[in-house]
Amino acid sequence: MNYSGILTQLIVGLSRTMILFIVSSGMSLILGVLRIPNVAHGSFYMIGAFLSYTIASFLGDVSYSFWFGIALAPIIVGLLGFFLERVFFSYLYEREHLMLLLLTFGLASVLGDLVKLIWGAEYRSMTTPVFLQGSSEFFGLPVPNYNLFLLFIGPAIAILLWFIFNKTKFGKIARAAAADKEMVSAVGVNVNLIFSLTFVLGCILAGLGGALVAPIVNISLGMDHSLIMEVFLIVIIGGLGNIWGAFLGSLIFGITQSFGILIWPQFGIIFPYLAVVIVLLIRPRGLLSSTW
Amino acid sequence: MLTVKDLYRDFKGFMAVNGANLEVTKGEIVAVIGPNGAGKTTLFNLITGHLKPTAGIVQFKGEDITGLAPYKICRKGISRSFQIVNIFSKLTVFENVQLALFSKYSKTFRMFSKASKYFIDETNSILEKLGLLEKKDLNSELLSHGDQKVLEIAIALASSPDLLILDEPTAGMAPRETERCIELIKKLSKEYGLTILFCEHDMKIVFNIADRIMVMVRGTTIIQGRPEEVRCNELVQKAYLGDIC
Amino acid sequence: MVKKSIILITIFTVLIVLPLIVPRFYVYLTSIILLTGLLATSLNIAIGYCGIYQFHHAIFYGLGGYGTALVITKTNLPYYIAFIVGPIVAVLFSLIIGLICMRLTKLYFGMLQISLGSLIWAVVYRWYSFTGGDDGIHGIPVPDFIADAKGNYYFTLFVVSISIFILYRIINSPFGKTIQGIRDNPIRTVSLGININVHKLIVLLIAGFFGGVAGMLFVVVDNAVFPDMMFWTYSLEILIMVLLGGMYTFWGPFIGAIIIVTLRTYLGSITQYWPMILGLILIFVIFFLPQGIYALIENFVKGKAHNADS
Amino acid sequence: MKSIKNLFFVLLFLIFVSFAEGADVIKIGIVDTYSGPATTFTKDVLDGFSFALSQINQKGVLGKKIEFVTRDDKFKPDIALTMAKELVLKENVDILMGTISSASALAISDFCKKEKIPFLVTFAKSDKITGEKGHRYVFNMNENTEMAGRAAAKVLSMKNFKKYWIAGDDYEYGHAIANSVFNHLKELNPKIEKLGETWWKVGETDFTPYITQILSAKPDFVIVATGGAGMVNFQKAAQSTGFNKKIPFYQHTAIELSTLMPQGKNAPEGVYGTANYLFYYPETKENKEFVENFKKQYGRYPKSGALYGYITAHMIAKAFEKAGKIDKEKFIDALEGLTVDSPVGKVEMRACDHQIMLPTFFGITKKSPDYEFLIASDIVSIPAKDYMPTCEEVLKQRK
Repeated sequence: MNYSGILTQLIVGLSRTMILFIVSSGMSLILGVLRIPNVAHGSFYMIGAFLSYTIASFLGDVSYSFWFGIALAPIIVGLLGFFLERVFFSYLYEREHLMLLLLTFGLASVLGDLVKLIWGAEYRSMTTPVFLQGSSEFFGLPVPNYNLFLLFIGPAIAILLWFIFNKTKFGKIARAAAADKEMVSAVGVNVNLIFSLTFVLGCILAGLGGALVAPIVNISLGMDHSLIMEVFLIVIIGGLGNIWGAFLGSLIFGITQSFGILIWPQFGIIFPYLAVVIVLLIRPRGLLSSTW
Repeated sequence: MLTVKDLYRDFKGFMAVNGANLEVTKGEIVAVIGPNGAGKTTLFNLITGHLKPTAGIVQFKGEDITGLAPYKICRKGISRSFQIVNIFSKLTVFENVQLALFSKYSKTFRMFSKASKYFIDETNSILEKLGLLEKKDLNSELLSHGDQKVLEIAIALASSPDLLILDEPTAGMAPRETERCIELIKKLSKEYGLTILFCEHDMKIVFNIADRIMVMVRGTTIIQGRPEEVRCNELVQKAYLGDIC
Repeated sequence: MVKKSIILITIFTVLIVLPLIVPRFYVYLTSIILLTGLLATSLNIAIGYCGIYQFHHAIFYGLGGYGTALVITKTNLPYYIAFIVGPIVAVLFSLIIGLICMRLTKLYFGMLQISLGSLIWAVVYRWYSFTGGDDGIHGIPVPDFIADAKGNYYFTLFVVSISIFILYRIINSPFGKTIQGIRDNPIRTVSLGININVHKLIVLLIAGFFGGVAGMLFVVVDNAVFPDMMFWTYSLEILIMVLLGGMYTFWGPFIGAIIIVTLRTYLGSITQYWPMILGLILIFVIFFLPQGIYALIENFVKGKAHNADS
Repeated sequence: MKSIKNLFFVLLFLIFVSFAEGADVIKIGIVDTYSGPATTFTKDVLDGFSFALSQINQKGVLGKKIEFVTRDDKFKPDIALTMAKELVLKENVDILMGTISSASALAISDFCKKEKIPFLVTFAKSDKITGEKGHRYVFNMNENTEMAGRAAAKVLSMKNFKKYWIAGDDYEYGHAIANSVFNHLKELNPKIEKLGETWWKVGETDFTPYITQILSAKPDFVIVATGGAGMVNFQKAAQSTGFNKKIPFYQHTAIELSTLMPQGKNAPEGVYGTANYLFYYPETKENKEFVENFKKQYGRYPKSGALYGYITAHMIAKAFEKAGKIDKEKFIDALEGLTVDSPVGKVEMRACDHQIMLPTFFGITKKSPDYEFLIASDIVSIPAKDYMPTCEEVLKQRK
């Protein structure tokens, strides 16, 4: 393959990495602040995708239906997350990680089947919004406009999150609570509220990832399982709770994946795992500092 | 028996232990006192190998043990209890002590013989010494806080150490339990000739049982001497005790 | 004590005569339950008795199965070698993964193990020419005397009984008590002069070995191996069995395996919503039965005995 | 005492009745994927099957009714095998059928060989099922990859493409289809050449990077071997990059309803495809009737799966009638060489390798004023005998 081919390959690969980043940044928040290894995160992502499909097809073929989907689906997912956090997680923070992990696995199983009950087992498919259809030429090769849009939105989310956690009061308290929960609650902050909000924010990011991925994939059952392990590994190699770590981890994961397939198609899928193992052998606690 | 020379420990620029010196001779009870955050627990961790010193030397029975792994230091004959309760909560009282004996006699890799047949008498006698014999089949997490602290001493004792290090043995105890604990420490020293190094907040206890006292402030040793020497030392009073001489 | 052995002997007798009285399907089901019980018990040695976050135990189950299956289908070596090779492959990988993960603890240990395990899974899943890829390997021949349902049932019963006996001895040995000490209080154990890393590694090898034995038995009973045997979701399912039965008890995981396998077989065939049921069971157990079912039974029996006394 | 005696007789009666009833039905066990994306196809098999059964059961088979039970294998061979065991050992089914997953089909096939139970594969397309791994007890009720490849090669060899590119799902189905098309094409037209290959992982959702790679190589024609959900995804990516307008490509089942309907009017035009069934072709009385009745009952157009299910039901009924009694070995003897009527004309179960003989339709996607989705145009019908491998070729693989 020539250089321009590799370059367009890279651009498209990077744009897909942005979806991974958005979902894993949410996971990273939840794992970093609340210490929950949330297997149900994939379910939120899947629900986000199904919701955005439903919203878009409810509104029909109008230009703004896609934006409604992108705006509404994450919010509904966030509300669902808030409900679950209050009903289940909030009672388990003092227990072992193991219990939280298993609880989220239980929730993921239930949510997966609920999606099946509501939307059925067949896959759904939606089209890209009209103004993002078609493609732009790069070195004589087409790159779809939607992928360019994703390339723009990924860093935007990263900067937004950085702003929230470094410049706002909520962010600063959340970071402090991540480091030392007792200390923060001792100075009179409602830590439970902070935890709740962080969880909701994480869910919103998962839902947003789902809504953004909906136009380019089959929206189907099982999209939660295929994603969750990747997201987990990204967060682990990036460093828990570190937004830029999630960004870096996504890049490593996405790039090793696309180029692994180019180099050795049969075993392409083992390259990202290999990258994860190598990273963890060198830096067992992730690339970037996990204590923010 | 134990000599600590110019020990330093640096936590990212914060000198938790900043030139500590300590001398413990055989058969003594030595107390380490100092205000909160003076570095007492860090000092103990440095001695027992749970932390590695930045600089300085720890000698035990004339041998340099600086920076050895904790389990190796233990095998040299130093045993310790911890500030927070540190027992094996899901094992019975009997098994807690027995476990220390497995380690002492290097039986921890025996896989196919029954654990319950090992060291019954020895375990019982240790429990009897410390007054826990009646509770030996209880799950240790069901014991009272005081009993748990005593059990911790029992575990430490089981490896028949030459030097026993106790980190705040009476912390969180009710007055009656405290009294019992003091008696116990005295008894261990007198009847079994054990060398004991401990740290403690309660000055009454310290002056009651210690043969010698070492005072630590901001990581540094101010003085080491007999109780009456320490009590009237000007530096100590200024830094810590206030006017009680 | 006497009571316990009476119960055990009764159960064992029932298991021995079982194939003579029930239809073939139940014999097959019991074989699966037995080997899954061994699998859950072997995981419990690591996670329940030593506190190691063995998140990807299914890997060793799968390796045991694939080791056995590949020796049978790709070589002309005698069967008993295949039956030994499976568990040995599991132990070897257990050693490698253990050495790599040992530097980390708790959640990080579990996550690194999952990523290493997923790597092995991915290789097995992709290597068509050697492992059969996502098809797995099926129609694996086994010697005639264990080929029919009864034969492989007795073989399974025999191997599982011996394995469980060995595991029981290990748990009640000085080594077993030591690893429980490591679980309860690693720092304290170190101060007793115990090298915890060596002990933990041995625990991983034991767990891996018996996980591999369970995988080997699966080949004997089902004449097949599949990559899904070592997918991470199955690891979590084994964890659920352990938790449901009771993590800090010896027989709990076995009971958990009985319940989950039975429910899966029956409910899985009448409803498509088995995952949801499993999820609901799990949530219920976490909130209302954290000690597991075995503890519940034990309390019930003790309570009755107590009432009878007074 | 008397009441106990009565109870005893009632029980005895109930047992008798249940046995009598047990003997009155022919029980068929279906193992298939009813969760996950594959449901799109398996639901049609099931509906086609029960649609045919409702006709058959009106008069019965040998005075008995045909009943069926279903089990979900979740597209996993291990679950499929467990379910098959349960159906045979516990439910005592007479015949097994189903599976869209080739891995499941092969796993169940091995088990059925051991247990001597007839197994009718309804949607799995591996040619190993009746080829390399074929045996007396397994029948394939739909086309296989080898057949699909030969059919496509036959039509493509008449076109003027020289430089080919091969791409597909990196698993058995993908490789099998792609190799079959290309190898037979090479046989029919030795002048063609292969520029290169691209393989992606199964479940790949975004094909844009691969499409850009292929575009930069500038082949004349691309053979794309994707299955299941990949069909729609690839076509979407082709549409958004304008791939179909630059280089024509072939996908097996590209013209099928299951691929085209979800995309609505947005599907790419000009894609070459093959399919076993199109509800609007052939325009015969039988087909129109079938479509009309099916649509009345299920509210949608039948797809290939419905045809497979329909044929399977009629094959089973007719074979039992021919056998004259409920006997598994006699059933197999009867099924070999059996012919039934279907919406696509007469179809035959080939006796030598237990492979059903179906016609294949070739066409090119095109917008249609009559429907809300694209349909096939320029349809060419290829009869079974023109593209199936010969008995000798198949049996040689078995050894």
